Amino acid sequence: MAVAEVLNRSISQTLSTNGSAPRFEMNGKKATRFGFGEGLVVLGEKYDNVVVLGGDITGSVMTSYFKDKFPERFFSMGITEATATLVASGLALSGMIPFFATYGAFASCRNTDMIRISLAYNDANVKIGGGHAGISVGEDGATHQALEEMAIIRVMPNMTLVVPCDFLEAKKATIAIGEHYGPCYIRFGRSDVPSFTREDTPFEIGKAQTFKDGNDVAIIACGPMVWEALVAAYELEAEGVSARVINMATIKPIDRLAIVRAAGECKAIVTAEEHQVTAGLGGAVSEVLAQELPTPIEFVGVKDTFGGSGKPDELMKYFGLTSADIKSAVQKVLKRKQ
Amino acid sequence: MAVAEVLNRSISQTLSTNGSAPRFEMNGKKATRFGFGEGLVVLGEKYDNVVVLGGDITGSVMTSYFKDKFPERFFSMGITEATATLVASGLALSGMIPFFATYGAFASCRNTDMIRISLAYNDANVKIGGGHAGISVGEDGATHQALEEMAIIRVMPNMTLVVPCDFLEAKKATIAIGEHYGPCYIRFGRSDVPSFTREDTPFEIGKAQTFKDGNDVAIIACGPMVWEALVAAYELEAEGVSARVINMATIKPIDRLAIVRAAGECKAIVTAEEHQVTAGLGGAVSEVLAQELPTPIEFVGVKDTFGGSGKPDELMKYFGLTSADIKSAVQKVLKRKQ
Amino acid sequence: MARLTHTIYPLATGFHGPIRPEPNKELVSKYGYEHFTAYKNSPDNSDETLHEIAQEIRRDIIRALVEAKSGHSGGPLGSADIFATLYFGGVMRYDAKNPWSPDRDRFVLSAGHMCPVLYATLANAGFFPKAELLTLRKFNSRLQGHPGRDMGLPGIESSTGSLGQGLGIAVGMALSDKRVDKNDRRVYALTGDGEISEGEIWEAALIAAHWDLDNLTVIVDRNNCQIDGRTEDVMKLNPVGDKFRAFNFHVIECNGNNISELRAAFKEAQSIKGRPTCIVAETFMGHGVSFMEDDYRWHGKPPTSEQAEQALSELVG
Amino acid sequence: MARLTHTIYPLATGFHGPIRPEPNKELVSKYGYEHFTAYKNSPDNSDETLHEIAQEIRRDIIRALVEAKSGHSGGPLGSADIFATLYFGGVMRYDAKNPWSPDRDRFVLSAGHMCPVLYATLANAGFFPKAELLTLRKFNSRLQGHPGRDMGLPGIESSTGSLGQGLGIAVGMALSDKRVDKNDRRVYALTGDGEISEGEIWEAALIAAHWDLDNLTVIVDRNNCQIDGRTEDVMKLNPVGDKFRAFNFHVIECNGNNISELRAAFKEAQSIKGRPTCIVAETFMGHGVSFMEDDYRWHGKPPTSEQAEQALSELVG
Ligand SMILES: Cc1ncc(C[n+]2csc(CCOP(=O)(O)OP(=O)(O)O)c2C)c(N)n1
Ligand SMILES: Cc1ncc(C[n+]2csc(CCOP(=O)(O)OP(=O)(O)O)c2C)c(N)n1
Ligand SMILES: [Mg+2]
Ligand SMILES: [Mg+2]
Repeated sequence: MAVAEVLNRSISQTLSTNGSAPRFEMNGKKATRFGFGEGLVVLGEKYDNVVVLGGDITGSVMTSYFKDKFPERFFSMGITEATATLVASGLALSGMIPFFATYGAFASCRNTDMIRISLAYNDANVKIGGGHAGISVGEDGATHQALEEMAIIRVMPNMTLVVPCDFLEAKKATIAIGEHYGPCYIRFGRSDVPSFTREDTPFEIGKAQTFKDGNDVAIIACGPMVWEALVAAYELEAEGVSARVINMATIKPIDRLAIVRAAGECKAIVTAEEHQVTAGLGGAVSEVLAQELPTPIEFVGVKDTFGGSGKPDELMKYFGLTSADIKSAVQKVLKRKQ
Repeated sequence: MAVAEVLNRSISQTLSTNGSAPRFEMNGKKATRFGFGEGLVVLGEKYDNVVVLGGDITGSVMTSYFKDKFPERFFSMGITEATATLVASGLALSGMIPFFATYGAFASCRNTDMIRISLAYNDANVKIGGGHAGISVGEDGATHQALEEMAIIRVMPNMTLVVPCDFLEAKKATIAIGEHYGPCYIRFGRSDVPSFTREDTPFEIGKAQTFKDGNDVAIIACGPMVWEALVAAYELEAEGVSARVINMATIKPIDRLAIVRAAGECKAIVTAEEHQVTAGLGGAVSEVLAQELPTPIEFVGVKDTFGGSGKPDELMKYFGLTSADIKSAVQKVLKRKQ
Repeated sequence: MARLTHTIYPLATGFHGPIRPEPNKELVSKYGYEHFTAYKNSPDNSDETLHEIAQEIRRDIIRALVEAKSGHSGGPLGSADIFATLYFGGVMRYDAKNPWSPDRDRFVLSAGHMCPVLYATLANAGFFPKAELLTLRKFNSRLQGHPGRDMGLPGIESSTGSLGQGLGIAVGMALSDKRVDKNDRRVYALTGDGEISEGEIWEAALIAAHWDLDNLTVIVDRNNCQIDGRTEDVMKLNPVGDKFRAFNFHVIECNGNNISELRAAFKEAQSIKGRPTCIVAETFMGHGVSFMEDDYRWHGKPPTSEQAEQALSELVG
Repeated sequence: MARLTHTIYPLATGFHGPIRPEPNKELVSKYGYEHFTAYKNSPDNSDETLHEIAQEIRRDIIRALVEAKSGHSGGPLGSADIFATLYFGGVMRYDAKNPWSPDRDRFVLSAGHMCPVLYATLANAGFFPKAELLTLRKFNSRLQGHPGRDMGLPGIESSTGSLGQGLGIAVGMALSDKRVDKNDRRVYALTGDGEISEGEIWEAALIAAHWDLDNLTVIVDRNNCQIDGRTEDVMKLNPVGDKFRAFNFHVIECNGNNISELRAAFKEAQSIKGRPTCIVAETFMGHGVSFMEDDYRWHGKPPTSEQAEQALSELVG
């Protein structure tokens, strides 16, 4: 494969331009859904053909910002996720750029056939926002904790899937998918999570970003797990382990080169996602490396079970989604390294 | 991991009891859907709480057999895949063993949220039959060619997913899931495909079967691609390559041990599925090996595109799903083998 | 021919085993929960008795929610009269001490978010200790934020929470009872009104009518409110009764905050042959608590502790 | 403020590029397809002319299907009069030579399996050469077994084939026209009758009425047939008109095999303000071919060559 050849040429070079970049610091906490909401307003201001469909939870997924600002381009669909997706397709086929957002469990599962045929096969320029990602939803419990979307969206041809890591990246990603042609899905969360990326941190659809350099192990993460990965990596550094942290903000199309480089240079990988470990980010990374450069991987994620009610922190701990879990996974993968 | 330890102990032993078993021979052709239809009748004869729901295509997915034989236990649901799935859940929660079958594209996508919550989270004893698997559907085209179900079902906790390789195995698998507690999905096809398993070929949920021994490469396949794998393997044998063929009839829970053993003993893997190469069988195998024993894998499957109209053979060839494609993949992976 | 059976109740494979959260002991005794004796379910209970039970259900909802610090107030309070009538007016047949008894009538809460009212009802009927209400929404509680069958809570027939799914499940249960087992059990399902914009409601309605499921009673909690506003602003639903009539249901429109109208409606539903019944129960969201009444902003909020005290002081007798 | 635009027509990224199958030359000349001049779309076309066009559409359906050796006969034949009226009676505005013109009216075939009638109609209107009809369902044809927008066939507004989806798409188009662009374009969608058991039809109906989409006309092909049998046996749909009325549509019931009734119905639909219209068009499956008429077994079968000859001999004038 072409990628492997690229690798052969670059394998022992240090790629990182971020190597000497300043550490990311936590700069307060804010849920990624607010970035989505603000990104929509920016798009609304820029383009008059951006329209938003409401699914009776506009205040939860922050489409309320757009609704308040551009009421004439906001359309309530009631509680009809499947058909709201179809209406979005019809709007897109009329030259509009429609966003439809609801909880991720319903944004990817209630309308899967519609995503498959009326968005993906139709190549309709629709943007789906899936909120309440993962168990950090908290008290609402299993039904509302979306843990399966990455697999469902990733398997559909033509789809683009982005999972921003913090508030600011969510805003950038929302704007980016709005300006990108084709059906896209953006995943964001309910609870406040650390803000740490900066205005100048690059975001590009399809491009992974190395947030911390390192050569003993690469932690490939997405969503708020990127922060957990950074915390783990900084702690590991103090313990003498040099861990690279890669923000895989686009799950589809996945940045094969970044993965292969990481594997070639670090020879051990940990993936971290607030999602089932089945068929999600860990799956995507495994597929690339199985084809390009077989490498030991440990998966941090929810291990094929449903979530449940509780405080977000309690749940993240119980389900093994903290920086401590990432550190254990690193220790484990380092033992497997050859 | 425990599996890796088991492997360490067994790695250089030849496991195969099938080593000296007779070759599988083609014994006519018959679509797997007929096995599903016949299996339902066997279940209906054995258990009076097996019931079947129709989705207005009973003659295509062969629930018509059951309908003719047990009209009082057959219930037409019209064209309501989402709610038929819910009705099945209600029947299961009443002690029935309901089967609901329709085309796989709709059996897994039109009702994804229902599968997630009312079957999987509910742990309801419902059996979903997904017909018209893959592009071998032929002329009906992309909308009707289910290529995404394995990813969608595999990511759901509690689900069992079986993909039988021929008519007889489809019959056995149907009976097996009927007698197994829990939500299950069985995938079967429209077009005639080679019959080659025998009455005494074992089928067990969760257990892979080695259909041909070999130690240079292992071809892990499911559905009618198992026959293509056998053809490829027999041809390769003549060319001096010893290829193992594993029938991975259960995709979830996947037989980790069989995969790790194959990787340990053959050191090169090819997966073959009539499904997207994303997040399906290839994905499942990659996930296991990334965690247990990183090994080069080549994927045979549909490469992230939709299908289209045409004759089944034309399509299988165009999309790269023949024994010849498996052979090329084997050649490729052998070159990558260390 | 044999029946292949599996133990399906109680499931109790809950998300991480049997270590349940402890209810707050002080509150348990403050509310007198340790001395509580379950109410009887009887057609002889007077309207006044049922009203009193409804008010107790409402108080329990408030207590559970203020402890949980999250959850849904409006729908549960508004529908308490429906639950009091169903579970204590001799409408549903059940045995709280034998909750999975094979001849029980069944209730499915299609509007899963309204579970506080169901939990409070079940506790008042003696399905489980009232103190457990105070564990609502806590880590590993059997009282999940939306009903989870995996927790094995007596009286919870199915997991729900994704709107529009429970009715289809109830249809499956009614189909099983009427067409396979041919018994005389009845199935009740409650949906929100916003919820009926989900297409699965109409698929389920078609199927129920197609199979003449006269053992099924659907109650639509017509409170004219949903999350984003008044239903007619968010998604116009009127005329609700005509819709179900056109889907071949027997339709009864009644005041869902009036016990005697509800009693008559359930009685009528039981007498209808050959078609399912839909009771369009007109309620007020938040009924019984002045500052919540008919205000959609109370759909999904718990009261603060001051608001809870105020609410409890209003919810007397 | 700017508009962010992308070229969305024609897509033509079809499943493997531009090498299209060749129509059978002999048949092309046998059917006179090379000398065909497109019919005009005009309100001045008489009922007789429209009937003749409908018959020609039917003949083209038979020819395409017998060549394809698979595909759907019944629904397409039964609805040919609807298509003739829509496309040639001056009802829809379009320019076959400029098929993606931004002021065209749009048609969405929600019942995607009925595409042979749409393909035949488009060919008769001059959207593409008639000879191409003979490539139906062949490898890489623009005439897919179910419409695929990726093939870029002029006149195909959306991929369809999964029942119940097209109407929602049409609603989105009508919403765009009426509420965002505020133009006077109209949108037409045709559904099968079996298809309306899908809940998305009722969600779409709610949304269309909520947003007063009087620029939307839904035609239900009420042929009482679906794959497994008569609709009322497979899933009872009656009363269809009442259902749409209860969902706040203006409803017109008419004989869908009668050109003048159809004309009147479309005219009435165009005059209705403030609500969408549903035309319940009562048709016979397979209409025009004696041995197919009103027989659900012809839903998804092509004729054999003998049957095709018989059919063509019946489909005159
Ligand atoms: C499929 C699905 N979509 C969205 C939601 C989020 N949601 C929960 S309750 C609700 C509003 C329901 O309105 P209604 O049925 O009238 O209940 P009420 O507000 O009166 O309690 C919504 C949109 C959900 N739980 N399930
Ligand atoms: C979602 C979905 N479910 C099932 C099918 C299979 N299917 C194709 S046509 C059809 C029957 C449709 O009946 P009707 O709408 O009355 O069309 P007619 O038979 O009259 O042409 C079915 C079930 C489908 N295409 N899409
Ligand atoms: Mg309401
Ligand atoms: Mg029909």
